[in-house]
Amino acid sequence: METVSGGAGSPGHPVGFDPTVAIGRGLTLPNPVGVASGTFGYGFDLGALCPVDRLGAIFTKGTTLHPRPGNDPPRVAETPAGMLNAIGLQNPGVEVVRRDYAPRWRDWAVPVLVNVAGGDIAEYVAVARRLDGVAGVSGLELNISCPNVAGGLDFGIDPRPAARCVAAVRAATGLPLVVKLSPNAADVAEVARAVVGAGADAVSLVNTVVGLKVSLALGRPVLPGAGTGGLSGPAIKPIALAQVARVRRAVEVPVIGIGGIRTATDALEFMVVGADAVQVGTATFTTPRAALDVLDGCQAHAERHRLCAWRDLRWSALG
Amino acid sequence: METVSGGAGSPGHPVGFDPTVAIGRGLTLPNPVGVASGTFGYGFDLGALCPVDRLGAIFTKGTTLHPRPGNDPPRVAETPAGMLNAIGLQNPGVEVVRRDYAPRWRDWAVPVLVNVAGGDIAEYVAVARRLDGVAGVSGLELNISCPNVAGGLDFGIDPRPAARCVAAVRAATGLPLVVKLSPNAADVAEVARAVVGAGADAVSLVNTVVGLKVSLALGRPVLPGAGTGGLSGPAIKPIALAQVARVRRAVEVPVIGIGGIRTATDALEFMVVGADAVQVGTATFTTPRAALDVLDGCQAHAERHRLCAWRDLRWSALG
Amino acid sequence: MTPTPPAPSDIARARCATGVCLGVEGVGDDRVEVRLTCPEVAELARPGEFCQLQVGPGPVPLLRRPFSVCRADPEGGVLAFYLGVVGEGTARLAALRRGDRVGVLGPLGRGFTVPDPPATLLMVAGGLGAAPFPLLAQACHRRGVALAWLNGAASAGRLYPAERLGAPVASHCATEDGSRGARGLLTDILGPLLATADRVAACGPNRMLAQVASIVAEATPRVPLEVSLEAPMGCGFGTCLGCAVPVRAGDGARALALCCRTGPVMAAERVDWSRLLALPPAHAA
Amino acid sequence: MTPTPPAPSDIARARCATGVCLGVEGVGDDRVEVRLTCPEVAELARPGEFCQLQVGPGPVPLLRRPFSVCRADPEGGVLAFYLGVVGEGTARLAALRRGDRVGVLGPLGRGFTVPDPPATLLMVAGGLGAAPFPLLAQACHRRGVALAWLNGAASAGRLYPAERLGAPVASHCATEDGSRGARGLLTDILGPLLATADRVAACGPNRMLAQVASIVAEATPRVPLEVSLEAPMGCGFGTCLGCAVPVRAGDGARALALCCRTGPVMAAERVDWSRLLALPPAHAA
Ligand SMILES: Cc1cc2nc3c(=O)[nH]c(=O)nc-3n(C[C@H](O)[C@H](O)[C@H](O)COP(=O)(O)OP(=O)(O)OC[C@H]3O[C@@H](n4cnc5c(N)ncnc54)[C@H](O)[C@@H]3O)c2cc1C
Ligand SMILES: Cc1cc2nc3c(=O)[nH]c(=O)nc-3n(C[C@H](O)[C@H](O)[C@H](O)COP(=O)(O)OP(=O)(O)OC[C@H]3O[C@@H](n4cnc5c(N)ncnc54)[C@H](O)[C@@H]3O)c2cc1C
Ligand SMILES: Cc1cc2nc3c(=O)[nH]c(=O)nc-3n(C[C@H](O)[C@H](O)[C@H](O)COP(=O)(O)O)c2cc1C
Ligand SMILES: Cc1cc2nc3c(=O)[nH]c(=O)nc-3n(C[C@H](O)[C@H](O)[C@H](O)COP(=O)(O)O)c2cc1C
Ligand code: FES
Ligand code: FES
Repeated sequence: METVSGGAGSPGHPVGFDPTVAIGRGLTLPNPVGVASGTFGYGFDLGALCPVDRLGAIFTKGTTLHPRPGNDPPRVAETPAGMLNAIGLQNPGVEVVRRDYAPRWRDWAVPVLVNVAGGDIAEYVAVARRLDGVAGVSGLELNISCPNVAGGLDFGIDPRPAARCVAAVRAATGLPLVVKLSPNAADVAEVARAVVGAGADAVSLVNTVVGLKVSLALGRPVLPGAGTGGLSGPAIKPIALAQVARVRRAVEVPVIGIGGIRTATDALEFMVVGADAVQVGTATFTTPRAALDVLDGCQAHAERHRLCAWRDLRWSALG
Repeated sequence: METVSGGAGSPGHPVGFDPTVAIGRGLTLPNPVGVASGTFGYGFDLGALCPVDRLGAIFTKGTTLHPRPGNDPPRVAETPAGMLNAIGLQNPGVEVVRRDYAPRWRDWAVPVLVNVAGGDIAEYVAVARRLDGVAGVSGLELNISCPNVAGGLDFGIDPRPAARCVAAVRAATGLPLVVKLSPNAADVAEVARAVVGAGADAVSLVNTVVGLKVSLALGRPVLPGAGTGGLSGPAIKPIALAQVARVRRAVEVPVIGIGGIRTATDALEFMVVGADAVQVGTATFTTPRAALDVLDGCQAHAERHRLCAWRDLRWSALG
Repeated sequence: MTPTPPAPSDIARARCATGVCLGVEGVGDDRVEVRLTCPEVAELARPGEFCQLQVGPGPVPLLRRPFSVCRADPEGGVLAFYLGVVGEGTARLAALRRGDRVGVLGPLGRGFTVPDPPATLLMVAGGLGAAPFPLLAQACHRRGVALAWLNGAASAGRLYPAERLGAPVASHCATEDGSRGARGLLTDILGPLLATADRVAACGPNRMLAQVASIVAEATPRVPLEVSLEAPMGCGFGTCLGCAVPVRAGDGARALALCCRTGPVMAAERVDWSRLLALPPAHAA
Repeated sequence: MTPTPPAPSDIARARCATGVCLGVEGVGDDRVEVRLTCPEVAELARPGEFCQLQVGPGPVPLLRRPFSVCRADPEGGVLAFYLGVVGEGTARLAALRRGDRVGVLGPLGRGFTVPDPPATLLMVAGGLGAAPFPLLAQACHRRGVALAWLNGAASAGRLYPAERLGAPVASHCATEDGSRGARGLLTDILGPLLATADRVAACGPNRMLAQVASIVAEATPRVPLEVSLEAPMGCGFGTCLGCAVPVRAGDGARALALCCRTGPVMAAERVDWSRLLALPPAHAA
């Protein structure tokens, strides 16, 4: 896309500023600011609190083959500058998504990418196959990194199973395929290389970091079961930035940065270390229109600094 | 040790409360609250700001065979509820430690454990050997997890090299050996099992998490080089608690919990998930006597709840 | 008598607004009412609905905190919240000064049913659970519904003053230390009061609500009971899926419902009390 | 003339104290002086030393912030700090109200040399770098040392008022917009002033200090120059090893020194200016 489009192409921008982000396989985001999986439902929840039309992309709640009720409560807990969640992939299942949700997405300006989760490769493939060619679905985000379901992490922290899973899904769908990486891998760059080799069009990171909160009064963890959940929010921003920088050096495909983004400055910092786009997650919970505020701030920055493309922000050492 | 000793044996405690923590090979800490490597120098820096005599243990700055000047500045940066450091193991080298520091430690009530670092196994072994039998040195903490020197992490994130390193050091010294684990391993429990199998008397965790801070104004990371540093402070407490719980299930040896401890409640939370002792790190920078405040608070808690041993705090599911 | 059913939680009614503190008034011992100018939300809030209040610029504390709307004056554009200091967030709210700005996201959730007259509604409040009742009492009174009030607390100074409800009520109370009313728990004196009520609305700790539910379930004739539940909340508007509470599905099967959308007010028979009580209390999250 | 050498940084002198805010006074445009009662530290602080001020209960902002002691009145037990709002920490300090408590850790670091009389000390201050000079000026004046004052800032409102130094000075200034004194940078008018000085003390941004150092190094006769450096600090007391600044070792070799123990005040020739300027500025950390 060479044309100037969307809000960022408004007066004040140098002629030729391109706010869009090409993901591949024909998918181009109108701008780099999306909303993260699990923090925006399927795009219907927030209503006027955050109108969807100007968003760069919606990444839906993690979707499995069959409906899932999720974990027992409590499911969320606050930590210093962060929160833990152990939702356990509560979702209505892929059939509801393709039958009820996708038709409503067709008229939206914003691309919707369905976040796909599963207990084994067969389930990932089954979900992906059911979404292939469904109008309204602009792409898939393969969640090989959910720490809150049994087996959910295994794909994400080891390059080989990650690649196998991606290759299988790649064979099952022609949709643009973003693979969401786990920050719990010992070497995220290795996993990134493996999934790109297996056919990922882009990678997104980070998913939540495994964490635990204790209630001293109860003498046990706050969350049920083993007590662990996924840590998100500003606390993990430095971890996410480090991993995005590392993955940027490892792969050529678009990188979507996630983790603790609350402000335009946060988002632009991810672009400095190589992100092509970003997702706003937990921040939406406290400021429902956080993603739009981030977008507005990024556009203002682009105007002020007369950028030609978001790429201009990139740290020179990353090439 | 069955006797009541130290400050925690003061009036108000149920008869028989034992504040000590046995580490093994004859080393017993007078109480469970130590100070973490790199945040208390070699015990001489803080003077009256934090008198050392009541501390449970001092873990020294990481010490290498030869003096090291450390990394170029800037070396520290603040993040949400945390900080990054990239000190790069600045230290005077093991000779100064054994010649000048150890003799001064001999008369101290607090056990001093020297944190040992190195670029390869031979260096770890050489440092350990030079400290073996040195009066004043109560034990070693093997830092196989420093993210800020080339090669420093390799040992810590992979069970096999970790075990090789520990076995080699084990053969070189009769001192009590604590092995400090990295939170950047994909499965910290596997590494813990490996190092215990190789002869570790205890494990301590977590070291810092790899993180990065960006300066948007400069268009690059704040820290030099690749821009990464080690994240510490309250932001990582949930990550540390999750890993301590995991390691507690994996090994039988004493576990020393580290990460974001500022208050007695924080320390007691680590004990709930299985820590036998704790280390106070970054908190000392803002409150020099933080470790003593933590100790006082833990003792008050033990009295209020009429504990017989710190073990009474442990979450029942951990056995 | 078919009571007006509660409106379903409608996110289209929620506003992300900014309130301005008018003052923090002490109410008895260790309790306050925080009053805010916030016309957008004041004109919409209904009894039993809640707001997510921002307790600082962040990122610590990170999340908003849920509070039942205690008063809403659409004419004056004023909202009030009743709270005690239990942690950092409530401490910050209690320390607000006149003119300070506070993020107000609301109204959220499903509130209490306002019965059709003639009817008597018994309002049962344990401790801070008094919060939603001034707004409910005033709505009922305007509608011609008679009111009874049963309030329990640790001591007299912790009771919510009945005269602050803003409507005439037949007032009963219990204190644990016996400093006012019956000595003991409010559930000790609830039974006899049920005979005079057509409907019960309750708010308080889960354990108290479970006991109220069991007492009401055993009474004859059985009166409808609505309870306002608590759960730790990530968002308050149905998106994070964090506030699940155990309920009985239509067929009695185990299910979960979102406290912030299906609740916080639910029919008592909908709640799966035994599973709810088996969970760690929300206030330990 | 052998000046009294600066005392080495002695951690035994540092106190971890709590100050109580006496008030925040505006000084010109966008600058304030924060005054605290803190007798333990006020009686110990010497010119050029600094304190680590706690800027909140934590954990955000996490770390204390370093500020030069601007005034210390041992009799009254009062400390003052001069600052502008550059981020969250300074914003919180500037917003303190009378009676608020502030953690004060200090005095820390090595300060400026107070010369032996008869002598004239030229004090060179860029922007917020004026902070340490009131205390230095008063100590010099008490000792009989004559003073000259060169102050540079963006505009007249940002200059530090010479009358606040609390000692008579021969005053010179430069503003970038020419609103007072010479138009331009203070380094434009420094050269001629050196002829009248026996010693120079400078504080300000690293880039300015480097220029001052190079002008002083080229002047004849050469006068001793001390500069107060900045570095991001983790602890302020020599333990975290975070505040390293590049220096020249005795043999001229590359070395590093801790700003908080060897500094913040160092002899200019000790500093490795080219490496210092090659680093990202401290204020971007
Ligand atoms: C729908 C709803 C309405 C509520 N209305 C009121 C009200 O009108 N007045 C009032 O005083 N309180 C009310 N609460 C409870 C109130 O939200 C909590 O007391 C508050 O969030 C605690 O915040 P904190 O920062 O002070 O405490 P924290 O520091 O977060 O924690 C202190 C204690 O409060 C607990 N807590 C945190 N969140 C919740 C929660 N969602 N529910 C219960 N406990 C929690 C913590 O787990 C902890 O034990 C309501 C809760 C819900 C879900
Ligand atoms: C020894 C010493 C003495 C100082 N004396 C004074 C003084 O008297 N008056 C005064 O106004 N300032 C002084 N400073 C600078 C002051 O410490 C910083 O301005 C302050 O820490 C910024 O805190 P903040 O939270 O407002 O900014 P932050 O939000 O932390 O950051 C805002 C900007 O200030 C920068 N900053 C943070 N720490 C430092 C630091 N240590 N040095 C320089 N910049 C920093 C940040 O990197 C950022 O760009 C001194 C610094 C040192 C090292
Ligand atoms: C409540 C909650 C639910 C989430 N659910 C999912 C999910 O279903 N699939 C997924 O890939 N990521 C999920 N995430 C992770 C986020 O998409 C995101 O990667 C993470 O929260 C880090 O970003 P943040 O710090 O901006 O929130 C969830 C996060 C939260 C907080
Ligand atoms: C400035 C700094 C220097 C450190 N140096 C070392 C070191 O030399 N060796 C080591 O094993 N850990 C080192 N650490 C890690 C700490 O010992 C500790 O594991 C970590 O900071 C987490 O604890 P905290 O959050 O309480 O600080 C250092 C930490 C900091 C902040
Ligand atoms: S609080 Fe987020 S769904 Fe209810
Ligand atoms: S600031 Fe910690 S050593 Fe200087």
